[in-house]
Amino acid sequence: MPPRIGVVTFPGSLDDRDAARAVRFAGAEAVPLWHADTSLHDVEAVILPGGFSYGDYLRAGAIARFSPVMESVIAAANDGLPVLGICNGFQVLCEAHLLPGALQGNAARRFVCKEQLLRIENTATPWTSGYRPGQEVVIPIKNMDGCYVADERTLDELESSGRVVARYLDGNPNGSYRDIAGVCNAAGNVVGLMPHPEHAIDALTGPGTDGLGFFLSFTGVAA
Amino acid sequence: MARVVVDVVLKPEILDPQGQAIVGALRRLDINGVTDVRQGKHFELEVDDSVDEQTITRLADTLLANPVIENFTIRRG
Amino acid sequence: MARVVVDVVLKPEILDPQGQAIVGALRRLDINGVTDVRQGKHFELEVDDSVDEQTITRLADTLLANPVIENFTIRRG
Amino acid sequence: MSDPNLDTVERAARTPDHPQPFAELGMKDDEYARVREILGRRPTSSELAIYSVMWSEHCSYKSSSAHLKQFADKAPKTDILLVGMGENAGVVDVGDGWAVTFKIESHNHPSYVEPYQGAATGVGGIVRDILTMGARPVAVMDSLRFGRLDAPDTGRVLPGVVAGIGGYGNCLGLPNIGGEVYFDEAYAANPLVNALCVGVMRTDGIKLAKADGPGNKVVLFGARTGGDGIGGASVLASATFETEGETKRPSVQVGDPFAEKVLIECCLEIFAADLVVGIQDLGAAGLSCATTELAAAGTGGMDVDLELAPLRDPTLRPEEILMSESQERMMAIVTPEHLDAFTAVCAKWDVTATVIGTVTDTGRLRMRWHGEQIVDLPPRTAAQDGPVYQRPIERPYDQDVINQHDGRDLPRPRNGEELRRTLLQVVASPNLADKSWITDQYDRFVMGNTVLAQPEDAGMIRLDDGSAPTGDTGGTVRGIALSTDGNGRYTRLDPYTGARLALAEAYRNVATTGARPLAVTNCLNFGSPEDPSVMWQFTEAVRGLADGCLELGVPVTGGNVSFYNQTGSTPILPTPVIGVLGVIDDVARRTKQAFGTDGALLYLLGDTREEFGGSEWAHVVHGYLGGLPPQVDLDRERLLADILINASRDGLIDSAHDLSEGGLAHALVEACLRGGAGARIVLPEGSDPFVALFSESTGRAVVSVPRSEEVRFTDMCTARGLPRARIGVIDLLDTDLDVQGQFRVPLRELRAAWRSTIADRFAP
Ligand SMILES: Nc1ncnc2c1ncn2[C@@H]1O[C@H](COP(=O)(O)OP(=O)(O)O)[C@@H](O)[C@H]1O
Ligand SMILES: [Mg+2]
Repeated sequence: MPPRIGVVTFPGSLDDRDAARAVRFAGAEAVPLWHADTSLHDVEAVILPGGFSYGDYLRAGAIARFSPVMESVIAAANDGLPVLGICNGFQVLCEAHLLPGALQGNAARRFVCKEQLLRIENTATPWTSGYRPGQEVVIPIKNMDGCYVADERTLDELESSGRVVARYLDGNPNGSYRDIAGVCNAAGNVVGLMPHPEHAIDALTGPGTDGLGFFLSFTGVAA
Repeated sequence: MARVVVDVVLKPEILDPQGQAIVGALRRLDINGVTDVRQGKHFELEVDDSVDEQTITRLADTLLANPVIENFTIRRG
Repeated sequence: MARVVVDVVLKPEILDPQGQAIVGALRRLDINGVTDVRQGKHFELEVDDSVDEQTITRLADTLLANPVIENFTIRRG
Repeated sequence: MSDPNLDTVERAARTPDHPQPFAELGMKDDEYARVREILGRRPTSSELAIYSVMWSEHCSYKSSSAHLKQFADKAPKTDILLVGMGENAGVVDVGDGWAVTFKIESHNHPSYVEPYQGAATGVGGIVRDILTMGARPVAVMDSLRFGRLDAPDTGRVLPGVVAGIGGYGNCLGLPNIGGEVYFDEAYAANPLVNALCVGVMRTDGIKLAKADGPGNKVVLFGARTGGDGIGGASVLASATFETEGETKRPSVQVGDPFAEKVLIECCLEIFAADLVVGIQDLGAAGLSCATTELAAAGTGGMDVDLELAPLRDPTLRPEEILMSESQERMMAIVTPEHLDAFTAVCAKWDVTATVIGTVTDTGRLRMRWHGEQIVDLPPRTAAQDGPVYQRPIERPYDQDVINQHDGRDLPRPRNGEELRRTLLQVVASPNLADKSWITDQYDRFVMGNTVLAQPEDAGMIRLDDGSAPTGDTGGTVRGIALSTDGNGRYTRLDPYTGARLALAEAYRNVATTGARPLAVTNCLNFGSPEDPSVMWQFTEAVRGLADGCLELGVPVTGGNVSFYNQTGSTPILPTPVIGVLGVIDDVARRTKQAFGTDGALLYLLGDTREEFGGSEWAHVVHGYLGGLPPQVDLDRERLLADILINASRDGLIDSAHDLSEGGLAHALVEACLRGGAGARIVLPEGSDPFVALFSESTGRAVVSVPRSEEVRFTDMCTARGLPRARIGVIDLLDTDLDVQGQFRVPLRELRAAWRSTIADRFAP
């Protein structure tokens, strides 16, 4: 029985099919979860994919956060269910206050799409345990509102408690404070990440396979 | 030193997808009685007293608002 | 029916690249005397008279503004 | 509840002499007279609205249709066309049960008035055309022309256009896989924004725009109707800004990409359940176009209660509703049995759907407004039997002068150092410089099927509907490749050849990636058809394209014409933009542009002649345009394509890059920089170094061949009779481009020159 990972589709989600493909690449079963459906169909983890849920109108993730499915995700996350928010999913997790801080418009005020070098700094989460501490990976980034911001106190606490999961190397693509590309909650089960590991699982369609580790980390543990 | 506020709103006939999305979300928050929402931009400027109305208007008209689709109002305060 | 205006601004400690870009553009337009610009959001709501302060505050606090980085003000007008 | 201001059919019959504003709506006297003749009375104001938009240049192609016929008359024999020209977009059979539909369309004037929204709604419009065929849109491309890079207005138009294309396309989740950006004074007040969309479906999934079956329901769904762009497209397409002034500009249409994304998913679910008889998107001429075209193509009649159309602005009059160009709307014909299922899917996606009418066999399109008859016309007269003009045609008086002054005496670099400086100048030319400041604003990864994207020679998409396990195992999978090309300078010098050159380059770009070119779409951007010399350019270009497609055996599947791109009496450079679609059996075999294999041998394929007419060198170094464009030899292009395709399939080459603007020199620079690899070049014996490096002769490509395959590769070229010259070797460790005996230039220096031009212009 391969592990079952839910992939949520909000109206305006775009990378949900790609996230599901990555889940299958990692040997798990991808379970589609619909925004209007409160049931999580007893999956063992949930991925909130990239995209522009509700057009990212008002603020990225601000409206998706109130979807019925999010009530269940929030409850389950607080009970320790592994949750990975990618790009728009990260924004939703911040809006839902499952993760600290917020994502603002890119400093350059332009959409940015590029292959980005990252360093994985926390390998204790269910989504990063497959990486070596400090491992450097290349993963596509593509966002309009990818600038991670939080007050100094929060940032210091994130750093001191090792909750910065990934950091941008050689060039900060969106102005994120302290080059932060991803963070996790205090328990470590909820991870938010701006870059798109689901687009780095196959050298044919991406920069390489560096992104597969996020999905293998989970299946490796659960399998 | 004075604080000048410029509010920029879409012209009434122009579609406002953002406002519409918010109205939609209100249902889910079950907040009733809000019949319409229009989203615009809000600018707070710090200006020397030397700066006159005209300059502010020119600034609003060229930089802060897109006169093709937006109107703006200027408030001192 | 009443018109309610909600203005949302970034908390002072949060950088505002949009505002900074405008300050930069001002120099290029050589408009002088504008020392700082902060960009926020401006919402115009049409609400039934039945809707009370509390509801509007909740709406602003949960939806229109993100309290983690933003403050808001409410005006009846 | 009778409305005193309502112009009903009955009133029209009673008041034959009531004056009507047909001229203001861009209608000529004889056109108006013809409407009266068709109806046997004066039109109601609503009917006038319908005829004026349907008979506009934009919708009726009245100046161009007589010439576009050639694409059908000269169409090559082929069995790959499942749907030909005339529908919203052509459909091509690419094998394995896959059908592909693609089309390119202009949104030029709106993008000048309001760059962001103009470009955004341009993408939205072409995507709906593709969706309407029953296909899932899978990628977009954008072909752009602006005034000089350093012109102040380019600083307003370009960032807005690019943000608009990205803002809309990214939000739809469509990868942007290629396009073009050119800069020339000639486009200063007339930027060109051409957007291409490609969609994929199973061959049995094709949908058509026809209202069949009396009793079937007419459903309007998607966004509500507002006052957007009332008269916009039609009025704009029928007059230049200058002559008609502000009033002819559209009231700007604002796009809602989220609404369109939801509409796409909603439609695809409806198609999958086979719930529609026919479907049509609402684009230019909105409801007027959808109702008349659906009725004309179907059983022939339709009854509509117009007041049922959901409105964003309740004050709209019926005439305005008919002309509104509000975005993100579709119209479907649904059988009564399927209506509930249809509305259920719409409800799931939160899409408003409203039955506004019924299909009839009366042969009349009848519309009522709160019970009163406001429209009663034969739909074919509006949708199909519009006016056709044979516009006067005259060769421009200055054509010979331009061709004779071929710039032969322009000073050329005479030694290695001057060649080196010329190279740095050419790679930094806005037309050839790095476009990533633009293309990095486009998502090229979304959907996970992008095999190649800019700056490769063509974009390539793996055919995978997401469910197909092949997509997951990464096994052998079929793919499609696309390229758009056009060169206004070449076309100005010789429109017939210019169109063939654009076709040849797009064809070559597709073959360079290993894909076999199959079919063509085109967007013809010209000045005013009322100017005989513009009409000459247009007819020559159409003839050139039709002949070229016949010679290459690739049919034209559809396209778009944009006239009136001019300021005062000065037209833009005639700019046919050609899109070519190709297919590749196994995307894993694709050929990339980058030099990547150490020691691989570099071969130049094709013949190099001394051809500098319209060249990038003459343009950027001397600001000169004159002479004749490069010759085109389409048999040679075909042969070159065969070699490139076979070599990629059999693994004989590690990289390939086509030669175009900037010649061999620029192609080498791009391939070196892309791979971060140096190269040692030995120019062919006895060749003039300047000509060898910068001539823009066509039918050429540079490939890298692993030593182990050299014999097989050269044998293949010999057997097929393709001239080739060994011109050097890749050296991964070298950090220079070394043209032996001439000059050496560090990649670092080339990259700096190539990268900075556009990025610095728009910094910060
Ligand atoms: N507006 C654009 N959008 C997307 N890709 C673009 C755009 N402009 C240029 N490109 C890409 O940049 C590369 C170089 O463009 P171009 O010089 O026209 O190539 P070629 O001359 O080989 O056709 C191509 O891959 C092209 O698709
Ligand atoms: Mg080109």
